[in-house]
Amino acid sequence: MQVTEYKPLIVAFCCNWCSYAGADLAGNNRLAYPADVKIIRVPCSCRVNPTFILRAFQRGADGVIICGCHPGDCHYTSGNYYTRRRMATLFSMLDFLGIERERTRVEWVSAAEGAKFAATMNEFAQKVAALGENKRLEDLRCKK
Amino acid sequence: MKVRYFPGCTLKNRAKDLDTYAYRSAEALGITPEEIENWQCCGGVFTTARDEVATKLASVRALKDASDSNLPLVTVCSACHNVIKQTNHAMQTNKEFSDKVNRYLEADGGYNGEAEVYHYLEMLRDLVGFEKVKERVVNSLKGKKIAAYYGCLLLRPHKVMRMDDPENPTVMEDLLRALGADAVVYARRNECCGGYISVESPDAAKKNANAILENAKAAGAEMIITACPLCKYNLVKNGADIPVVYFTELLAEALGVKGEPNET
Amino acid sequence: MQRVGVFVCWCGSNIAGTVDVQAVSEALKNEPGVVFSANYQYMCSQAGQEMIKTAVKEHHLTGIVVCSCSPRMHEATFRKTAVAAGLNPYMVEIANIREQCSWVHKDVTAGTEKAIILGKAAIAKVNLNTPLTPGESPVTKRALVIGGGIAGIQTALDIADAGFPVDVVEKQPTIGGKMAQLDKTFPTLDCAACILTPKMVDVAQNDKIRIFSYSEVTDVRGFVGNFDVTIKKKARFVKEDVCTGCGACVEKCPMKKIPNEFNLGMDNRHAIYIPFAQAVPKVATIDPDACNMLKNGKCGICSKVCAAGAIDYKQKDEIIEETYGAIVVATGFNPISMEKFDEYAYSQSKDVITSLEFERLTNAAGPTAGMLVRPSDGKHPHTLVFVQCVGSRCESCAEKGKEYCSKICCMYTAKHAMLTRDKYPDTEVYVFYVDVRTPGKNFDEFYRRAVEEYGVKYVKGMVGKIVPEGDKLKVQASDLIANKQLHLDADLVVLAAAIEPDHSARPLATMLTASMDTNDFFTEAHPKLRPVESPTAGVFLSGTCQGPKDIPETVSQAGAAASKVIGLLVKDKLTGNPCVAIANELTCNGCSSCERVCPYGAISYLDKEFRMPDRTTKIRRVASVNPAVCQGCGACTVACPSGAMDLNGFMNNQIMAEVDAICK
Amino acid sequence: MKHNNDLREEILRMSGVDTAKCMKCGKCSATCPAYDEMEYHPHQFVGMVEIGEIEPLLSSESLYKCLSCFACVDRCPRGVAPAKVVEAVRLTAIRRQGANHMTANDVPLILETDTPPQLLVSAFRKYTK
Repeated sequence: MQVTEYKPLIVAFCCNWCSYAGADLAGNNRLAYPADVKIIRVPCSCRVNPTFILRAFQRGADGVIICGCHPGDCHYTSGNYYTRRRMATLFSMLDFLGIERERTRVEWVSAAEGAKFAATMNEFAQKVAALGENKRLEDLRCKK
Repeated sequence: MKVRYFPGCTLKNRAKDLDTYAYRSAEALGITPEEIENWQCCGGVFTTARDEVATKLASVRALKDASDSNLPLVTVCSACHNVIKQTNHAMQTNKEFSDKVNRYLEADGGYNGEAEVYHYLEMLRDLVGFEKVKERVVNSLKGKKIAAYYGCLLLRPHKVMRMDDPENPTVMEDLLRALGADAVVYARRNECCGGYISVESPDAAKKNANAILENAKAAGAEMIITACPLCKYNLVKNGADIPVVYFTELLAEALGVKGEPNET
Repeated sequence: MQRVGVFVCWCGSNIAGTVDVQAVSEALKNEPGVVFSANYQYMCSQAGQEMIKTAVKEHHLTGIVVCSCSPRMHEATFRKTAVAAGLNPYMVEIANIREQCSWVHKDVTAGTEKAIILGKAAIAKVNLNTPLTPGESPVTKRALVIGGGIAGIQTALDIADAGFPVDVVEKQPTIGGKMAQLDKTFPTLDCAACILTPKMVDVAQNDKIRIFSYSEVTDVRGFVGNFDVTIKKKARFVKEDVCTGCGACVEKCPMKKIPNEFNLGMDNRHAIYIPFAQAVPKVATIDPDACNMLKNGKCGICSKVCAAGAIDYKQKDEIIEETYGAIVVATGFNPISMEKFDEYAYSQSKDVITSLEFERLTNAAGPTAGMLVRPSDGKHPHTLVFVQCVGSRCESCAEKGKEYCSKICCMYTAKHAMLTRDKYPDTEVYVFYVDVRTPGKNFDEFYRRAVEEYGVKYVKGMVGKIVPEGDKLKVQASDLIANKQLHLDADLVVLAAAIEPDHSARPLATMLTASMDTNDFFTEAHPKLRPVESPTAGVFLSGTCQGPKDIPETVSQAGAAASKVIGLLVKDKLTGNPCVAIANELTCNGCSSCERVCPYGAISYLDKEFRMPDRTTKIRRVASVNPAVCQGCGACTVACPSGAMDLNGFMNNQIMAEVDAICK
Repeated sequence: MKHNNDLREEILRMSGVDTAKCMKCGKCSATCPAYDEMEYHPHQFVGMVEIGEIEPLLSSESLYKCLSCFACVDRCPRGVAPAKVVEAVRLTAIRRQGANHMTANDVPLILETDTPPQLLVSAFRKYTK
């Protein structure tokens, strides 16, 4: 019997100024992380609407991570503070709905932290993979 | 307050002074040291090889005892302190090692580095406070020029020991000042005296010990204090012409609890 | 739905090495809206861009997806291509299949699969793109330079030379910075003061330049073209415009045992002081922590002796608010503290000094009038030991020191060693080094002269321990070439301390929303192609705040930053970013949620008349975004409870389409 | 020159040291209090293990001269920990030979009335299996 390795699907929202640049730096330095991670560029982490995350989980994402500038370093001065508060609320609601805490995360990655970006993605992907497939919010109505 | 106390092999014979005066001073400062029952020798040195297990078990037993009794573990001898702190750090950070140890010990609940380890000097600084020590002094050492000798084991490796600045330590100087003495600062106070190599190359140990003594004397020291029986042995054996005493003896004297001397 | 063209770049082997580009362009051919798909070796090249233009014309494309390197690299390039092909520049989307795919994945199957998905997401997004037109905003034709060292001075002079007004903010009582403290400069050995002080005078005399000395930037708001900056001018208790700098007050001040910062504490100054003879502005400053009059009202001598009547004990901090079109950061560096390196006995002996202290000790205007003597006993030193790399090139987890090379130490140490041997031929001079790094014009020749002509003894190895004993410093070191441990009795030891960014840089970066690296050096917009610009538009970098540099490099960068500022200030209008928030007036209920989260105050409310379905009219309060002020963060889009707020370029349906494309 | 990669890997594993981090500044040897006793010095232990030239170290008396005082560990700018390399080589020698550098028979020769037990315990732990 052939066993195919389970590959999680991970969506990463990265702010344009810090984390997206951090991801680029990880690339410049050839720091590997799993191809399961797909990045969506947003101007600021505070642009991430909770509905984007719900939609991702509904369509079978196994983990969602939001990366922004470090507190105090937001390009828009305060966007990441909104993110922090909004996501704390959202994640606890998701937890209540059965989306484990380990499947969601907010991480601060600066433009200079390529190594941190790769390490974060490796660790997050590993944790999500350990949880297995997300069935809880997978809603067939969202699929074509 | 109570603490668990690990004396170590040498404190029960050649270094009784270190032990006795540690007890008496602690009690005078409101600390009750409870000696761990059936403690075993720490082994004298921490083997840094990550795959060495057997040589570190005695330390884990002492740590487990302290952790079970929910009390800080206090040691006085520099070597015991070094071995026990390094072992505790390995239990906290090296999973492979702690798994092996726990399988071997089969202790209830296992042990993963929960105990807090204090050197007696750290206990004075962090649990008692030098201000309080100062208040309790009855025989001030005013006018005495005393040099603290740290040696190697007390401070290094700094990442694990976290006791003081490894290049510019102050804990013993602060104690000396609390006791009223003039602390003599000299550069070789954190250089190795030659340690156990005095078995293998006595001449090398002599050279190191002399350099330390000369440096302390040049800085004006009239007396040297230490926390390590081996340091004291090396310094005295290699011709110290100023007194070398354990810091606990000086502490007991200042606190007025020195009492009768030991017979050795 | 657009008519989309997909262009997959190989980037030589950078992408094609790990991603099957042919498979990607094939797979994307059948995506919704795609009418053309191709791949090419270098999409950003002239030929690649021509290929895009031709395809737009031939296939009547309305949207372009380029699967290539990061949009941070070439988005602007491909937008220009789109314009050249007659499209709106915002009809271009980039799928980042290099930095975020081929470079981080090793497996071709996984890499190709991911590249296809990223391409699909970009196609899904571009299908929903709409043409955008940027707004315009005015430019305030005035620049701010923060820091008055050689970097700030040069930048200010160059900007002023082009005819624009410049303000220089310096936190010390005088401009001049570190260079003013130096004795000679390598590799030409010209005197630092001789080349710096005329520039300081130029700054003072230039009618386009205002100097705010003894001042700090406390707040920055706004954005490129219009930064609203608050500057705190600290009370110096001397009226700057009245003081003549005669120094009578300094002579008579009874408080004369205050460690002199300018000489790094190696001598004393008075409570009222002028840092050095050529200070600019040359006015006195009262140190409020040392002055008896200010502390307890007893004294007042300086006021009595001041013929000009410049002393004002009641002076208060002054707050200045000014608008600037551009800001240049030139906050400079400091040597790191030697506190954690006491194996070198810096805290134990006065005769162990840092290189900057050595500069003062050999400077004719320094505490010893240029006589090289031991700080402890004033005796002439015979054996000198220089230790390089103290705190530089330390591993990050070593808990002391810095990971980077401080760059300037090798050369200034060679200079110190050479000058010592030149002036005092009776000395023996040792330099302990890990590597001698001399990449620069005439640098290696300079170092070799120190060895060959001046007899400086360079030893490959480090010093391990310094023991002060008697009046000697016992130096224990290794000579790796001879494979020996050396024991030297030195009279003076000089530590080449690593340099670090000034501590004021971090809070400033936060105010400017300019990013920093892990060492607190400011980050460039691009390390190679935009080295003097910060990623934040309108903020430029000059000197060591960006990384270790020597004087010639600093001056070149200062000029480069100035030219960037001039390029900005000559424009009357700036093209803005069209990716701003838009309010849907039909669904907005006027609740003010968006207004509360907007960091720029870009949202206001209008009372607008609406025709209702029943043909009546109704006045409703609706949000309105000022596109010139909005910076496009998108905070409002999430805060809006009715979904009326959206963000151009990153619309809700666009991001949702990307999510859908990725999660299939 | 014989390069022993397996042995090199084993020593790196035992010591937990990454010898490639060494920038060859020599601060370990500059700070070593047992330098004069050693045939191979701390920086050479690091350098020779890095290139797999371990046999000469295994048979050198230098193994028994290191004081484990950790001065080289704390002062190394690169976090290399030469003392841990020396210890790993020493243990390899002792484990491999099955021969101890010191035996109980040696004790009476060195024992004096004031010898602290700590000295004997440490020496035995360092020098025997």
